[in-house]
Amino acid sequence: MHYANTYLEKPVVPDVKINKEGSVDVLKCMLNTGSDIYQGACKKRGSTLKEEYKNASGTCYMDPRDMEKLGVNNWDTVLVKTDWGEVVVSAAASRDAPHEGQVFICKGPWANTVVSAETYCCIDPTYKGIHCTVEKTDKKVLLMADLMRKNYKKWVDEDDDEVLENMPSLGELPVFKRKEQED
Amino acid sequence: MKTITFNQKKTSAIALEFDELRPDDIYTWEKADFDNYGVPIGNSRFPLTDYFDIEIEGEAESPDDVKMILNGDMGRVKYIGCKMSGGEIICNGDADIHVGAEMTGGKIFVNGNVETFAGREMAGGYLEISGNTKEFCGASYMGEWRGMTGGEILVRGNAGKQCGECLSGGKITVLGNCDILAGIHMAKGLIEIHGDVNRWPGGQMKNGNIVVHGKLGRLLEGFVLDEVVTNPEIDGKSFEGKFIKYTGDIGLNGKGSLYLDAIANRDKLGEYGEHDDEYTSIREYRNL
Amino acid sequence: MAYEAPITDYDHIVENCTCAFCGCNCDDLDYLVKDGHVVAVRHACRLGASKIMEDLDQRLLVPMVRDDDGELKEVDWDTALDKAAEYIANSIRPIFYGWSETSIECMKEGVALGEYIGAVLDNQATICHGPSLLAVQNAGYPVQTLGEVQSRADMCVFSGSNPMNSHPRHLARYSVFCRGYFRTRGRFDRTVVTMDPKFTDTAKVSDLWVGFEQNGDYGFYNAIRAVLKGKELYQDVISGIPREDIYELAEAMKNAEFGTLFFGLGLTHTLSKQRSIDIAIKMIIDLNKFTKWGLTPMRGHFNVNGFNIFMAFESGFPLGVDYCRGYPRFLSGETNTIDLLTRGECDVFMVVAADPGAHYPNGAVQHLAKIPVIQVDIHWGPSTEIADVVLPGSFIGVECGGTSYRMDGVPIYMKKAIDKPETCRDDEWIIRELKERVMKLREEPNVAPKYVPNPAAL
Amino acid sequence: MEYILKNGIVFDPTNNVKGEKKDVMFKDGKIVEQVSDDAKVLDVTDKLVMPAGIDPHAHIAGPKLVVGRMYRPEDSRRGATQKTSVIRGESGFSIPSCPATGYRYSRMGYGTVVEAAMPPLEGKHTHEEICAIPNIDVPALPLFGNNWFVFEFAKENKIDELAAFISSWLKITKGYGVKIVNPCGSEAWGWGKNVHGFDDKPPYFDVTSREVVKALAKANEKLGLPHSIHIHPNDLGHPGNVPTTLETLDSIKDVKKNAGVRDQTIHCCHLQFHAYQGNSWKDASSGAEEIAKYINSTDHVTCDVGQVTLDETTTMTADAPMEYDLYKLSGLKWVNKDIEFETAAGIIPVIYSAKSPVNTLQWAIGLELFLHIDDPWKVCLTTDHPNAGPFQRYPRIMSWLMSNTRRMEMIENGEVHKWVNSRTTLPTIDREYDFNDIAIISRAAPAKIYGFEDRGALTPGYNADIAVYDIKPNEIDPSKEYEAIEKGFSLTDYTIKDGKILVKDKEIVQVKKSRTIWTNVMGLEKEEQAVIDGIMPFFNQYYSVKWENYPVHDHYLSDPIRVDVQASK
Repeated sequence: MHYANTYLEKPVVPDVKINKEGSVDVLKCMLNTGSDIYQGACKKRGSTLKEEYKNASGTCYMDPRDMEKLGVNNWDTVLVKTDWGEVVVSAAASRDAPHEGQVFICKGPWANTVVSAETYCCIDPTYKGIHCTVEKTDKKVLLMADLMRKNYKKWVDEDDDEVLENMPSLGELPVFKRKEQED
Repeated sequence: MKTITFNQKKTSAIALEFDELRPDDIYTWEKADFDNYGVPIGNSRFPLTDYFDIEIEGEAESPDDVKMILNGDMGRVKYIGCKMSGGEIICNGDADIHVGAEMTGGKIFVNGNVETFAGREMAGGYLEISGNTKEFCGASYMGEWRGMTGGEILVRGNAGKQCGECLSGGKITVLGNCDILAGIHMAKGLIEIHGDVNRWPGGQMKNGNIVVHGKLGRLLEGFVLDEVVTNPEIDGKSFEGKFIKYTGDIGLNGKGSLYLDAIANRDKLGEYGEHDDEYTSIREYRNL
Repeated sequence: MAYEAPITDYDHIVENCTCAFCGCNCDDLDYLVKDGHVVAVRHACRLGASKIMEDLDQRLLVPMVRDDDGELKEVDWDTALDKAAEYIANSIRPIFYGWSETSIECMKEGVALGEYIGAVLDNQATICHGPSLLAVQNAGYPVQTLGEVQSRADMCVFSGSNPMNSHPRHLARYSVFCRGYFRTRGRFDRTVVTMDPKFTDTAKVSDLWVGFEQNGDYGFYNAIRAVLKGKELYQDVISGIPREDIYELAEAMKNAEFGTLFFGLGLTHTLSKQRSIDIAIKMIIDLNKFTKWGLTPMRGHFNVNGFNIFMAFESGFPLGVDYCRGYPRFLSGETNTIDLLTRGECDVFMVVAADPGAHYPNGAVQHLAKIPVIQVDIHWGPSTEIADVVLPGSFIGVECGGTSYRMDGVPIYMKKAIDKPETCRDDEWIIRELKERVMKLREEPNVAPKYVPNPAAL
Repeated sequence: MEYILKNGIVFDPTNNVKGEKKDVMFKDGKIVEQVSDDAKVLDVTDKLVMPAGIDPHAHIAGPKLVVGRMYRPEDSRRGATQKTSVIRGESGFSIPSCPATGYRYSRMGYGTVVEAAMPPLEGKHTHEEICAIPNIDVPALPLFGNNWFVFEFAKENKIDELAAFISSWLKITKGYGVKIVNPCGSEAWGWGKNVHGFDDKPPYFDVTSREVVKALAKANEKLGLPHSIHIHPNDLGHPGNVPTTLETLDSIKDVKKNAGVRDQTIHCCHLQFHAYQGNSWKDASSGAEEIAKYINSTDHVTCDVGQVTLDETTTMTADAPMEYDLYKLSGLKWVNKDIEFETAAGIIPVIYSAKSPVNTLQWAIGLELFLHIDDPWKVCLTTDHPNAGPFQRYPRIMSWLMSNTRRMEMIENGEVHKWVNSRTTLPTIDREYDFNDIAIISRAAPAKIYGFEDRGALTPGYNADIAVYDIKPNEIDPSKEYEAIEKGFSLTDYTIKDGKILVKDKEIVQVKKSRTIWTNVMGLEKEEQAVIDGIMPFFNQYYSVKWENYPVHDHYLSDPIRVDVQASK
């Protein structure tokens, strides 16, 4: 059957070509999280295990000038650290630039790792306006299921994040024991 | 005088609710009453004696004769002294949210830190916190425009955001620092902050007084520089030193006063700050 | 995206379906159906279309229970429901979270179960517009239906909101581009202002972009209010905006014939939380002394407003309603989900049509990793990765009918277009089944909670 | 199941029963003349028995109520009570939650409450809330007074089309009658303006409120609906609004009544708010006597009072501009809700204080209206819940009406402001209501005004809606024992609804589902279709919902009561 297609492997981002090494190792930034259309479409379609979600949600949108400072190109990986955690995400040029000194990660498990759970008694956690640092890294961005396994360790006995990161991936499809498998 | 001592036996992950254990409720209670009492935890009740050893000494004719001593970590005990009208509660350890909320009389001393909403909508009495407290100290209930209407809160440590929200009377003293928006929506009363203030005190205030002895981060546009005053008398209390007095929040024709220590906040005065010893008032300086 | 030929191979069209994505609840969608599947959607935006054209790979089709190895295992409905009911019946501080992507009819069952067991019922407002509701409680709520905006508004202000990304049809259908009775030239008859620290896609189509600094929103609105009162500003730059621009903006707002403010999460998630909205609402109220102004919170999920409305008429409080003491109560910081989780107070968590795994901060999800989590949803998502029991529901507005409330409070009946997968059940049925099973397990009649000793759960 | 209420003192004004000791029998939900020996006997010897109460004007369900509850948690927490094995937890004082609303009306012996303002666009919401309210039957009145289609028909004086429009909109919204709120004023509020007086026009519309009201009254009578037009006139709450009110009432004295079930052609709600003399609050005084004189001299007008109860409450009305005026006085928190092409609404919290001269004046005017209008059949007991006070205060108002002693005590002891002496005639009135009068203003008259033919009386064949109060009418002196009166009317010994015992000994023992009552006009199907076809282009272009989503589907009604009316052509 022919379905209308709404998949999009990667969000469309402006071209950036950075050939130089970066001038700084660690960039101090203000982190905002929120939604954009790629993340929204992918999440609500339900494609959360897929590469597409990883690219839509696990991406740090940066001002090209900041990218130049760090020496990262579109879809290189960066490590974002805050007081609340750290996460490896892809870097990409922001469609909303210029906003030097501000980075944006769409909401999702990746952003959640680094945002503050403090509500200050006002119901909502603080998802926006968080001080963070961004640095270049060689680590890869984890798929959603792998990231959940690493972050929350609900079903693994392993404590070491290094080990968890390098465990076999849970993949892009649901993993569960089907009835017929038992029989 | 009847002294009732609660010695903690174990803590609970889910908070205990102490709203039925005010001096007003328990001044007549005997040992057996405590033994039979189930304290609300979540949607159930559990024997209070699972969590506390209760010791009772003396007799009480009225709630005023009661002295409740809570020993242990009360970080998961909510509503201590909530709605009490008399007596005394001494909490030796941290306390959870809503300590002294809606109290009308009596005294509460917390020797430790307190969570949010300490002294919410207090109408009378005295609450002293030796450590820090978090957000909404002396604030109002959601949507309520009449916050604390009387009584006094003393915080020896720091207070969190929105301290004294909708304050409509009474007095809050913070010996440490305050976070943003202290005295927001304030209508009456006095907030005295001895430490520094992050930003925006007195947002949308109608009336009342805020005194800041430390340094203020950022001031709202709604506040108009009124005068530099020396040794002012505010709310019947005299203060020593020089203060910059602002009036606000002008956005709603507010008549509240914000006093900033003139030495710590010299930068707020601009050029005048460099010459303030030479003039008796800012008016005089402006006229020159 | 490459060009795609339109879908021509379909059996029939179902007209006037309601989009189950954002708070716009566009009720003019046409579904193209073939062999009982929606193969294409007309009139929907990218978001709506992609939700309705769901990812079947990740559709939850069978009930599952986590086994001893920590792997989800397909079970029959009875087993899964019994397991979930057992968790709930033994809970002391359960939270039933979600509800914003299901129908009012399902919430009715949910509130009955929640009231019976003494649970906290909360919805996604707890991570999006919760502060807006607190602000509404402090300042008021001058709203209008979206048709009013369409027909009258000549000035639309989007603050901390990016509808081009999160409510793509909002501008076209209700607020900016559409032609209204008094605004016959559509976009040309309206002034559009975007207030956002970023030059967002919405800012790009606006006449004016006010890029106030991050966390500076309270100071900015305070300055506008002062200007509206006729006060002169003494700082040259307020929250990153030059003084002159603020004068100009205030003047423009005063001179509009009918203005509306749409605000989003940009205001609720920042430093001053509900106070940014509180003062924005007060600014709107002040503006009514000069001309007509209203506002609308840009609600995210299609029924997030519905839950707040529903809980308000059932219990008197819009969100974070705690039934644990046998009567409804609500206190921010005490009965809302994030605080309960970060304080580690919850012992059983049921998520209905929501995804806390995807949207809660780490600090809150950490607690979910320690307690039983029951998931009622249609897709395998981040929450499934931490769920102990998974109950596959059905897709409101596509596979099953139900009521929802648009962001402006207009009720919409979302009709059913196709049949649900055979192995799934309606959300309403699932929650009702759970309620009955929980009641059976808790033999006690429906009375005020008293001794139910269950220290094991602590 | 058969029951017999034995030896009660019955007041049933419709059947001219004034305090007779007699038995009331009912079977299978209906009042009957005779029951068998198996009937269950409920002994109510010497206690006050009346038909269950009917509230002709209250705001209990709908979009503005819900916003009120959402934004006033400080009110919701005031009435919180624990659930029991029968009832759910309650919350709220002036705007109780839906379950609490039903329970509290039941405890007061009420069986039917009219929801007085339903915006058609959000009719589904209103009905959804009605379903959530237990124990009472709720007819809802859709709003017509600022509807653009109505403006068009009224401007061109197309009464036939307007009649067809009303009849089709009653079907669409499942409404009972025609409600008009600040005609033309709420539309003007779309631009932040208001209309002043009865002959003002809203911007962009060449139609006056006089034209709208007259057209709606004519159309209403053309259809012969069971209820007359139900009007909230212009200039509510403004000093000096008496002329507007009188003009409004007088404007339709020539409209011929076309319904046998009722006597009036116009029902004016919360008349107290429309009876202020003077130019500003400084020199305001009571206009109650003048208005009462008019009502006494005519027979086409009925009213309810909207008595101020001197509590902290929440005002909510479709008269949105007036709410903004009130907001400017109090500066508390303001809700406004404009509904496209139909209406608007406003809400603010209000504290009616006996210390305040204005509030005292309002309190006195309400009582004056009750006492100056000679015929109790023309006046109903309301507080315009929650605008002038919550409905739980009805018993207190009854005690005021029954006791001149209490009224004078309040005036002389300074419990209320001294304006009561200088600006009102209240201190000069010594009339006291008796139990029969109370039964009229709280049951019989509302039933008559709404044309109910199944409730409001203990006539055989009627619904068994009965209230038994713990008051012994033959032993009590209401004038002196006003406290006992208030207490007695607050909690019934029995509330019986459709033959089911809902309240027994002051406690709710059973809960039943509410039902809505709506009017179905028959015989205009073709005309209705023509009207709908005519407005469809406008609807499709400008409404923000699809036509398919506009009507209240049957899904939103639980077991509705349909009142069929044959339209005269």
